[in-house]
Amino acid sequence: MILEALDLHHVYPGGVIALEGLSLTVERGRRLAVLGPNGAGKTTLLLHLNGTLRPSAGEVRLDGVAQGYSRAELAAWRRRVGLVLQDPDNQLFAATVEEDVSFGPLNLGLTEAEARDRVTEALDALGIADLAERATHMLSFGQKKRVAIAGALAMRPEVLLLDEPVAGLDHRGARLLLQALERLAASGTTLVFTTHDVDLAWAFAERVALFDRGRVILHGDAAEVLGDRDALAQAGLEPPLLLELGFRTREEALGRLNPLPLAGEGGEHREPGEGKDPG
Amino acid sequence: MILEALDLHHVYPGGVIALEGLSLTVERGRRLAVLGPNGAGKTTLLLHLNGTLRPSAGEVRLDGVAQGYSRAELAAWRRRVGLVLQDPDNQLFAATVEEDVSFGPLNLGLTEAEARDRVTEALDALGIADLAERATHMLSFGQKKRVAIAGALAMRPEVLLLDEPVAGLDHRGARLLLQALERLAASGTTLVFTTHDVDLAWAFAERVALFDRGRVILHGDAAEVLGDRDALAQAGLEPPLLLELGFRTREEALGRLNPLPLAGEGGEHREPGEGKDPG
Amino acid sequence: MTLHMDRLAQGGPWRQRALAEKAVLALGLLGLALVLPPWPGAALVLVAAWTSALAAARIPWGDWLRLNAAPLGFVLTGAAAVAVEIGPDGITLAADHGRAALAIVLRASAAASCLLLLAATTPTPDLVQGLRRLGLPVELIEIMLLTWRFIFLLQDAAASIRNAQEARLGWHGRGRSLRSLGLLIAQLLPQAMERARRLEMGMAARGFDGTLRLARPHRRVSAISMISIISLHLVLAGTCLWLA
Amino acid sequence: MHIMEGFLPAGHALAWTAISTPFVVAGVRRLKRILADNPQARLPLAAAAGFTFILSALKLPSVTGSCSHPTGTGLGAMMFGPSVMAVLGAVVLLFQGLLLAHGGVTTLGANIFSMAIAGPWVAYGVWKLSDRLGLPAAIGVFLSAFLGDLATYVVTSTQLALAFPDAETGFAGALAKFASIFAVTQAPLAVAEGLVTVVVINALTAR
Repeated sequence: MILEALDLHHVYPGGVIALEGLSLTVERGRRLAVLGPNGAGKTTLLLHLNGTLRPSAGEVRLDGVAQGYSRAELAAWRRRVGLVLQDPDNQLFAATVEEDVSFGPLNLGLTEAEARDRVTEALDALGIADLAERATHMLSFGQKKRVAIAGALAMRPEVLLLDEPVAGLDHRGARLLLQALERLAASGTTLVFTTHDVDLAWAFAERVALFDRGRVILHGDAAEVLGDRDALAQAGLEPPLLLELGFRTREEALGRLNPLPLAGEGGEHREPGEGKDPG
Repeated sequence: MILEALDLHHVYPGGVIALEGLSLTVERGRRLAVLGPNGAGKTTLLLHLNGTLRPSAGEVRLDGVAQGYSRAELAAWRRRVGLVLQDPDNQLFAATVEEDVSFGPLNLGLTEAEARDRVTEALDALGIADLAERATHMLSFGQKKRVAIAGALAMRPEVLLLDEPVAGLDHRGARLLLQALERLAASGTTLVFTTHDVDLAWAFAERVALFDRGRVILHGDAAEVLGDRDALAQAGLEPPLLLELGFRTREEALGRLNPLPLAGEGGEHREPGEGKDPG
Repeated sequence: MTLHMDRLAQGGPWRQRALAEKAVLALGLLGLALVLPPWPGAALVLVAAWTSALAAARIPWGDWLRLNAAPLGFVLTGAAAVAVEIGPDGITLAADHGRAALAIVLRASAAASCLLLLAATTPTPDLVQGLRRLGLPVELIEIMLLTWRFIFLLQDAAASIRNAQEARLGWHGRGRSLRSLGLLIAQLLPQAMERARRLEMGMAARGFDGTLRLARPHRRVSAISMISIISLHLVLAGTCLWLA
Repeated sequence: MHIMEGFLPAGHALAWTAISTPFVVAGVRRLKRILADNPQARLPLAAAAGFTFILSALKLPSVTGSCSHPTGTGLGAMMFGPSVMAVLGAVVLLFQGLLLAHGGVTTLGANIFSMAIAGPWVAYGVWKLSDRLGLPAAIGVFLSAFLGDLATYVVTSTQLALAFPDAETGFAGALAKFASIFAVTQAPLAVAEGLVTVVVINALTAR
């Protein structure tokens, strides 16, 4: 376990309660989906996990150590835990991609030359090396998303927090982004992402924390949490459709497609998921 | 047919081509999805369909009549064709919901009393009568979306154009919105909406116009267009997963769910879609 | 959405040239346009600026003409005022038969084309970084760089709000237009401040402590280019004095 | 109303730059103090400058049918204060010169004086005064924005008249000429700007 939230409470000025005794464990090297409906407080949680917001009660631990909120402690914390906001326009502030991505590394105290290496590395990791000199405001939405992630990645965080990473992306854009995240995960970065999309959680997360009204109501393996109809219903969500149809993984469903003829024609291939159906 | 676009061309200043010989027919009383990847020019198309943008070549016809761009003609046009943009924050500009929704009716020259009736009617249609006196900036995202639609609806348009209506909404929010749109369609309003989500198009549209790089490359019944793998691939999209799995409608898939046991258990119910599988 | 001028600067062949070369060329010409006698000085500068823009920087003709037309409204109105005199007989042509007005038009067109040459070949953030090297306070530079980003964010929002208002007949008629514009501005200002708040969160996550640290590519100044640019200035000044 | 690049003779351009510089320097000092106390203020300040720039790119419908844009000097002075407006206004004017070919660099000093100094201070003064006189808020806001806009136009006309005095009637004649020529477009715009600013302030206070 690398990151832990313990009994977090957060009340926004004006009395809106965002977190109400939230506890959560992030295991090192895993992909964790924080799943919940809009307005459940998912973003607020992410902002606590890197110290942007300070809880009114409770604490956040990194490697078992409760984190403090002094300037130096925050700097050390954020060096290890990166954050990518949902709207990349809230994240990109510099005129060009290169400049923007270099911001984090330079804040770490690296030299310009070192920072430039980090920029190259981060852009490569996201497959957008060709965008380096482009003006930020000329990028497409999908490109902005990836540049925003590169900006966090250039600080070489151990944990990367992503708020609704594929929201607003079309099929191709989402796939490109998830592939890049997959590579990051493979190279050892711990990923925590929020989503309201059960199908995305099912397709991409190893662990799922089900979130409702400021609390985690269920936390466990993706298949386990996403198979719990009642818990999902409590959070106003429905189980992933493919899981309901009897597939245990998205790959299984997709694997069935090629040999499976389109509706109306005959077919004989059977995948394991269907093999259990005695009919 | 109520609305037609004929060979529209649009070039943004600086030479970016958005529409390149686009033709499209909107049938009265139908729900038409304009389906395409991000950046294909879908929003630009909507802005042409109510006269906000003027094509560099081509024309838009309403009830068979080519539309002009004088102030009076535009007013008549927009009275009949309403537009709802994607981001509700750019759409709501008055302090309270009531005030915002009355903006259109008052601009139609209605009296305050008449405008108030229209507001009530529109809020009722979207199931948000209770929000009337709320401050617009305190609403949740899903509420803002519905208020934005109410604002267009209060002008009693014959056609309602919606840009990515459920983008950013969670499951519940999307369902509420689609139910409201369903009611509108049932009462005779023609709906045109853009989306990059094939599953949404499959679930909600009767007709689909497949859009790619400034042109409609395929237009027809939803099932027909969404079943055309090659055309979808050309636009960088994939067919709806459920359709691929052999269901002809979403209802069919959902209908199968209840009797179907979860994976791992036995089951005996068969739905028509599967019945065609001889295995 | 982008600004026309910016698109030219971002996409043009001179984007990769060193800032110092472009600045010395354009601002040098601009200086000459102001200090040399309008005839033939400004005329020579005009030719040099247009040649640089069209032949060397390869700005498309149509774009260049449109850019140069923008300031003309003011220049012609202002010059018209200089060309006439209000006397006892009402408004009459000035005693110099408008020669002073012509000189102003010539000088202003030449000077404007020099500035356009710089603006259409150099993205504004590059110029701002140049100002930093000239010693402007770093706080001011940072505000300018951030302002640049906000311009594009807010421009999109403003355009979108306006489209939404037009769809609900907000801009039909003068009264409604004024009201719509007021509502638009009132919607835009809180949005701008909200953006600022969120951008700050995103920057804090990357270790923002109040100082903007950015790595900028340095483009080397070519000595040959610099010598030719300065020679051009000298030749122009010399020709002008010799002709005059 | 921006004086275009190259319109002012070199001497006048220099003189106006010299006159505006102390105001901008004072504004920068104040800015530095604000940022020293609160480093994060960079973003709202930049947002304010970006907002002011966008105002000047919005079309303002005018009585004469010609479309121009609001100056935002009155609104800016009311929202952000006149001393900060001197700096933000200078930034905006520079960007307008570079990005919109509106104004210029040699005329920057003159334009800063009319639009980032005179306009905001007049607007601010009128606003405070009407408050003290107990005028209704809407009237105060209208007068402030209207007179702020009008002040920039009067100052610009004065700057032009000083640069191009009439051969016979001198400065006074030239001022009459410039003021009347530009009044055709500027006076209705000032009225429009006043009205729009009232709508803005009303809508903002209603939130």
